[in-house]
Amino acid sequence: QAPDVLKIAVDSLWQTMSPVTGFATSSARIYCNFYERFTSVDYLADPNGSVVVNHLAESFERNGNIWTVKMREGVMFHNGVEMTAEDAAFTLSEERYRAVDAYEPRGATFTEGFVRVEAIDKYTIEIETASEDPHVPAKLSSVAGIIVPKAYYLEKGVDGFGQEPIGTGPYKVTTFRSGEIMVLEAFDGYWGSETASVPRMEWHVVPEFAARMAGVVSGEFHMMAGIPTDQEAQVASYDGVEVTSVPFTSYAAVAFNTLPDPVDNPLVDARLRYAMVQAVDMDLIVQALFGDTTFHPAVPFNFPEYGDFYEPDLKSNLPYDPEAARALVEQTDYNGQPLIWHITRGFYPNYETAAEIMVQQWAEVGINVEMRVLDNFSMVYQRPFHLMNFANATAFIPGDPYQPLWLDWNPEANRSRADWKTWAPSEAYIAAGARFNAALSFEERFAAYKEMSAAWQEVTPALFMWRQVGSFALRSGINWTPAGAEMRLFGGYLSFA
Amino acid sequence: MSDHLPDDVLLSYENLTIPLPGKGDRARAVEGLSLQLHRNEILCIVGESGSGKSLTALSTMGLLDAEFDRPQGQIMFHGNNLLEMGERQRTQRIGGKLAMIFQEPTASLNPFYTVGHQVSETFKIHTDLSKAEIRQKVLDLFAEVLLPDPERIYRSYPHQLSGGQCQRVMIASALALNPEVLIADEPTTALDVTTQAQILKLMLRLRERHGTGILFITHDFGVVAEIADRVAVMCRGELVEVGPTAEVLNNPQHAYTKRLVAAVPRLEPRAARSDLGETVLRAQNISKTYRTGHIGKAVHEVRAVDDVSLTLRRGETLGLVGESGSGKSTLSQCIIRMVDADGGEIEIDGIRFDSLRPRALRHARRHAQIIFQDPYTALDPRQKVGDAIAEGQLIHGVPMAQAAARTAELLEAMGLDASAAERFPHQFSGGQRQRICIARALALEPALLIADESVSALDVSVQAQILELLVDVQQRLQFGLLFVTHDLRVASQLCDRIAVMQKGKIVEIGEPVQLFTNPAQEYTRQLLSAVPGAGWVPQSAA
Amino acid sequence: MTAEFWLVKIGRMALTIFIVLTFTFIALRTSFDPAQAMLGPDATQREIALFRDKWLLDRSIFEQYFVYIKNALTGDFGMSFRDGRPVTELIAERIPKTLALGAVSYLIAVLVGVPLGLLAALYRGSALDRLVMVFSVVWFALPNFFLGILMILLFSLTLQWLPSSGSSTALHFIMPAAALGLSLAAILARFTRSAMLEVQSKPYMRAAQAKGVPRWRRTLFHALPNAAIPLVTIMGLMLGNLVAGTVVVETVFAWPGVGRLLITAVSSKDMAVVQALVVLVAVSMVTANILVDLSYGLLDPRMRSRS
Amino acid sequence: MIRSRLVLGAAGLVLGVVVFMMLFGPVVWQVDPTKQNLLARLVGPFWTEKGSWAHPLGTDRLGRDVLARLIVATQMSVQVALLGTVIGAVFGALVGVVSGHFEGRVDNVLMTIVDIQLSLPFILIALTCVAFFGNSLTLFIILMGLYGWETYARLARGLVMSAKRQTYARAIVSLGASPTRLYLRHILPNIASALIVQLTLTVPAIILLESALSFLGMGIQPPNTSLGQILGEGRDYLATAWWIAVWPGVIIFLITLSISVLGDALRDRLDPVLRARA
Ligand SMILES: Nc1ncnc2c1ncn2[C@@H]1O[C@H](COP(=O)(O)OP(=O)(O)OP(=O)(O)O)[C@@H](O)[C@H]1O
Ligand SMILES: Nc1ncnc2c1ncn2[C@@H]1O[C@H](COP(=O)(O)OP(=O)(O)OP(=O)(O)O)[C@@H](O)[C@H]1O
Ligand SMILES: [Mg+2]
Ligand SMILES: [Mg+2]
Ligand code: NI
Repeated sequence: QAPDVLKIAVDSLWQTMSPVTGFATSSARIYCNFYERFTSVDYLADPNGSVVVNHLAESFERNGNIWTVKMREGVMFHNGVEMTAEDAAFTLSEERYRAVDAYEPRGATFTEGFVRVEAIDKYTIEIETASEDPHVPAKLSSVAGIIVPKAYYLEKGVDGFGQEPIGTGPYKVTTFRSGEIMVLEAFDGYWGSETASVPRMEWHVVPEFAARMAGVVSGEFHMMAGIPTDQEAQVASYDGVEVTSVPFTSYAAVAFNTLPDPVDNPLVDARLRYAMVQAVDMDLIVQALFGDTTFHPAVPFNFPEYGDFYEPDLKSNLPYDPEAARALVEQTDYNGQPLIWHITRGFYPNYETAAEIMVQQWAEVGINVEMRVLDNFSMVYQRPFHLMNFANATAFIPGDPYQPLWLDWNPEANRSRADWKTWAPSEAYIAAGARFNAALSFEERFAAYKEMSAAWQEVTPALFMWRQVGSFALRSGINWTPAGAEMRLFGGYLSFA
Repeated sequence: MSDHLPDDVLLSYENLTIPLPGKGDRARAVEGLSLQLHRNEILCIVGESGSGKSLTALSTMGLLDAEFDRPQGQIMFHGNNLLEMGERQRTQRIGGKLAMIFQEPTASLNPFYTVGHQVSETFKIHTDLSKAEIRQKVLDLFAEVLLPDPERIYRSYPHQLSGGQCQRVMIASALALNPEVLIADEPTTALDVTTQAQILKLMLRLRERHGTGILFITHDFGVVAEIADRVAVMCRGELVEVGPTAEVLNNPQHAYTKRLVAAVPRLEPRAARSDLGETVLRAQNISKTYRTGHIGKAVHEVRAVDDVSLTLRRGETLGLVGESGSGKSTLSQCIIRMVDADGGEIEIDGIRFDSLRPRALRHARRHAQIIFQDPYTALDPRQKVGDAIAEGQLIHGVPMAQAAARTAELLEAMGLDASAAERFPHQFSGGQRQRICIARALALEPALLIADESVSALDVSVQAQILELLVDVQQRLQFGLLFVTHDLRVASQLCDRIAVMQKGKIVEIGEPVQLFTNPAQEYTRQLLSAVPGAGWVPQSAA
Repeated sequence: MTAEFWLVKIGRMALTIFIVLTFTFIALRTSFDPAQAMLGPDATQREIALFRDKWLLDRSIFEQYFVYIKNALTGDFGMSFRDGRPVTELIAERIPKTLALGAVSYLIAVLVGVPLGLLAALYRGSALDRLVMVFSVVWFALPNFFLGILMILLFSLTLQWLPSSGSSTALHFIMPAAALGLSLAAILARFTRSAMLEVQSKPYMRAAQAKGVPRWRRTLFHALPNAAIPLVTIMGLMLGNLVAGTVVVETVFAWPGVGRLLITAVSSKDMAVVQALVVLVAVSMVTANILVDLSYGLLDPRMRSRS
Repeated sequence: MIRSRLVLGAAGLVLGVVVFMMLFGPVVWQVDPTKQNLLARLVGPFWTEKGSWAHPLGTDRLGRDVLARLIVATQMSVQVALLGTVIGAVFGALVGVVSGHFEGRVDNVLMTIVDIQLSLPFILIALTCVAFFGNSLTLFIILMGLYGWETYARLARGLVMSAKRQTYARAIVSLGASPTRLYLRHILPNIASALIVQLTLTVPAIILLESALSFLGMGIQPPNTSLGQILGEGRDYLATAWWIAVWPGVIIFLITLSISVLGDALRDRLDPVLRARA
């Protein structure tokens, strides 16, 4: 039987729900309950998340560089105002994402190539891109495609909007205090068929794992997020509690600083980076830390969520081989100086633990790495450093390697531009990237992808560690279909026995 | 007075033995004490420090600390053995018939309540009187103990009263329920002579009016001579002698009593010596004002020393007497610049002390030394005695070996054996420590020695030894001695001249004989008449 | 007490708060740039530039300081970087929760600690005394977060008697207040005991006994008022421990108070919030100190009549 | 307080074992505390089912030997606590002595600073500094050194003020001793015992503080380790692998307990002396 109030214990809630600026693990998982996008990923159809369906957009039509998008009619925002093309156009507008004083400037990367967005009638908008872009509908399933009510958004400003968000989703936000709680109530004006099965949801921030666990076991909470992998079995062992782990669309990784900054950076020598990759037994580490819930991608960018791009049998060029690693180290000028690894404390589950193991394994081949666990990214990004933690998300264009391979590494990306940049894209990579972006057919795109990946691996500016996973516990009797990193608690995703 | 009827006995100790807890100086504080207190009698208990006087009193009141084992023997009061009573029983059966007052009057009153409240409490606990009745009773009591303005005193807190007033409040409190027995443990030791005299008068009045039996503990033979009917002498936990006052004082039987009585200083003014050397101290127009209080207004000024001039010659002893707070200590501290005077000139051994810079002053200090009152606190507890004596010499550049030799010499001169140098202060008795202090001062061969109440804290017998020693070394070393005391008997014996201080001024200065027989000032006369037991002149016990 | 006394007190208070303001400002502004910390790892250059512009981080340090002090004087501690809400609002929202927890814990500390200390002093050397001292030293020696977690595992997970997190009902108070209050009670019990023993050795206690004042009355009406001054001092100082304990306990039990706010603000470099909280704590501590001073006047007749 | 010989003996024994563990632990138990064995993770102590004498107290989540890690963690925690205590005590006492010696204006200024420190709970300063200046071991130790300095300052000031008015101190001055001599040779030795009693309060307080900061994630950071850090890290495993958190918890508990007990005894011992002198 469905409860009157569904209570969920989470380890944290991001401080702002501004759709793009507030995009983070702890906000993305809750967005789906009150925000909606042009298109959405249908996890019921494919749990890996490669199926994109129209959502607030009813149809897409492309004519060369111009997409005409027909919006759904009769959709209401939580404040009772109808959603129109005006709102949709504003969502993707220059003003909001790309202007010098944009509201949410991060949206610019997600709408790269958009040159004009315009409402042409009450329910239709036109999007013009710089070059032909077949991927626009898929891109609009990202946070950049969350449709915001223009008038309200302009009235509140980004910060205000982030605190009192309004969307078109099945629930509306009635209370939000970031360190404490978010209360959602079913929205009567919701248009969809996937109606809310519980009238009210409460998301409680409970930072201590023991307290979350006790809460779920005792029935105070119906669900919890954030179970350390080692504890899954324990949590599952309690009566009336079930544990689900869900692969996310993001990979934890370590970036090598390939640039001569600091000037004596030994990692500018690619052989040393190869050695570092070959020195760690990532499969074993991932097995030890996560069991079977996730895996280590042996070949960069060869990820299972990419449908046709994914080649399950591909072998790594740099497999685990300490002997080879040692030999490579011998070839370089590396003299054992400590390599500094900046790590953000507690940001990626199990990262510090894995790091401790890796430091050991590197030490065994004569590479001296010193880990520095730091409080936040400001400190992590402060030079000098030789290694740095990061995670590469893969879902911007569902089923396509665009994000991890190009969006995050291209010459305009933070990774090549910011103060804390760690690499300079090679000629080969840039050339392949251009082909990749221009490609309209799968074959062209696949070929360009392979070239680009090879160019990247030539440099090896990072080592992918594992696909990130999340573990959730539920009271028995609750049937829930996870949707990647999103916790969709409505419609076909949630039912009660 | 052996003619009391048996039923006249109020309180009777029979074979009282008080075991000491843990590792005391000895196994039993009091051993086999048998003693009776009669109605209408003042019985003084005297004896050396630590002889068990206070413990006897406390066990009578059931106030021994929890760590003590139950004393053996009996303390009989109205047919009850007090030793066998619990606190509750005692309240019920004895109530206020047994009362006690203590040595430190101010500390014996709770600072938190008005004294009126505290005295009322006794009535509240033991009687059913109404509030108004209690109040009236308390006021009457205050009047009876001769407290001025009882209404005001009633409302006052202990800190607002003088020591003598506090002691009177304590007595009033003790008298509340008309006790048959009053135990007073050194009730006047903390008070100055004039106040002491008033309290003693009060005691006598009490006995007269109520027929109270008073057990009066003291070590002052003057007090004994003044008020006691009988005297009991204790030594190391045992009662060595008991008898009528006149008998015990004038014809002591027990060896210890004899020693004690012999040591009591006499009011024996002597003439000044004539063989004095050159002037060592010339102090002129010394003044010192203390300012206390908060920043800004409300400054409280005390003119502790007011335009005083003094001279002192080698081999001479100048006594400085006066009641408590008259500025004796402040003056002596000013002279050696332990306190900086506001004005005046000081010359010691030809050196102008008043204008010396710190470094020069340190250097000049060897010319003037001081011995403090309390030998227990005057030595660094963590420094070996030998080092303490040698320290001054080392400071003034005497080589180590020479200093050690002189230390040994001084120890011997003070009647201590050479091994004393290796021990710590707490391993010595009070008298021995004072000798060490004297040795430390003398090690620098000062021209001027100041003794600030240097024997007041000591037992009379020890006191006598120390005084003798001082006279002896002065003879040999010919230093000028400024002897500060409030004990006129001691001063009369020791000094060539005596200066009387009152409220920061020297009101009279002269040879003892002249001063005592024919005081020029009214104040001096008052001071003299307040000396307890002045009428009693102990015979030489030799 | 005199007017000057208060003038000096208030002057010191103002100085303290000014120095705290300045210290936090310097510590926070000179350490480094909060933009990246606030915006997360994926923030773009432009986003960072906009952020810095918005929060005046590009201005000279003196200008920032001036603005900061000027605003602080009018009670405006600025906006939280994290969620763009006024800091005062954020804090006001959470203070009741913390005050409630703090008050309950403090009450537990006093109601448990003082009587235990009294009993221990009264029956010095007895089995009870030992028991109390064992309790106090044991409870003191356990880190209170560890205690909190053990309590959750026992009372929420295993026995399922008490809720493990949140603050909505009276039941929710039990564990956090116990974890916090009892560790303070342990300290207080020790101090009460030694203050009482100290007082009990005073001559006036013996005099009271000689008067026939019964034991309980001596303890409550003679000893306790005099022991109150050191106790009140300790209780004042214990507020510092209370603050420290609150930070930890609020985290363990997901208590939505200022302690948690502080932790989140500190770890996300939310300068305005940290600054305001530090100042808030300083002000309350200084106020508490003044209250303690005031209570001396009430407790000690010697102080009262000094003016 | 808890005066019985047995308890004191036990406290002494515990501290003896801790000191032994710190000094000779790595010699006696020659297992590398950083050596990981991912195939032997979360193995229980020797008496449990999977346990063995190879890891008498079990292994942690990386398969490292818990005993070996406890040894290095204890070394770290105790070193931090001792260093922190000494720094705080020396600095604080110095301030106190200066304040007590000069009195007047100097005293006023220094005591104002002490007052300010008193109105800022230490954890606030620690959190702010660690979070904003980053977390290095040196900074951490300096911070711990700042802990409690104001207590020492106040204590030392009071002691100096009363000690220098003591007759013995005045007697030394009247001999012509310089202030340096007075303080170093006489006053310091005499007030030291009271300061030492205070030390026995500070050491456990810092150990507890360190563990609280580690719990909040702002204490000692890996690869360094401390009791608090292991405890904080192991708390999630309490229900499954209790030995990770319980051992350091027990050690923290025993150390603080023993030092407190010894401190109490010390105070009882010293108090009569202090009282007699007052
Ligand atoms: N609480 C105690 N514990 C151990 N020994 C004690 C205690 N009180 C007193 N004593 C010892 O008992 C003996 C008698 O002490 P008491 O106080 O009765 O002496 P007294 O005659 O009153 O001396 P004084 O004239 O100095 O007051 C002394 O040796 C003293 O050291
Ligand atoms: N440091 C001080 N500050 C303020 N007032 C003081 C100070 N020392 C002494 N006085 C005051 O100065 C006056 C003289 O004190 P002093 O100690 O010289 O008297 P005394 O004659 O030695 O008394 P006693 O016989 O009690 O030792 C007293 O009123 C005393 O209260
Ligand atoms: Mg006595
Ligand atoms: Mg004097
Ligand atoms: Ni007779």
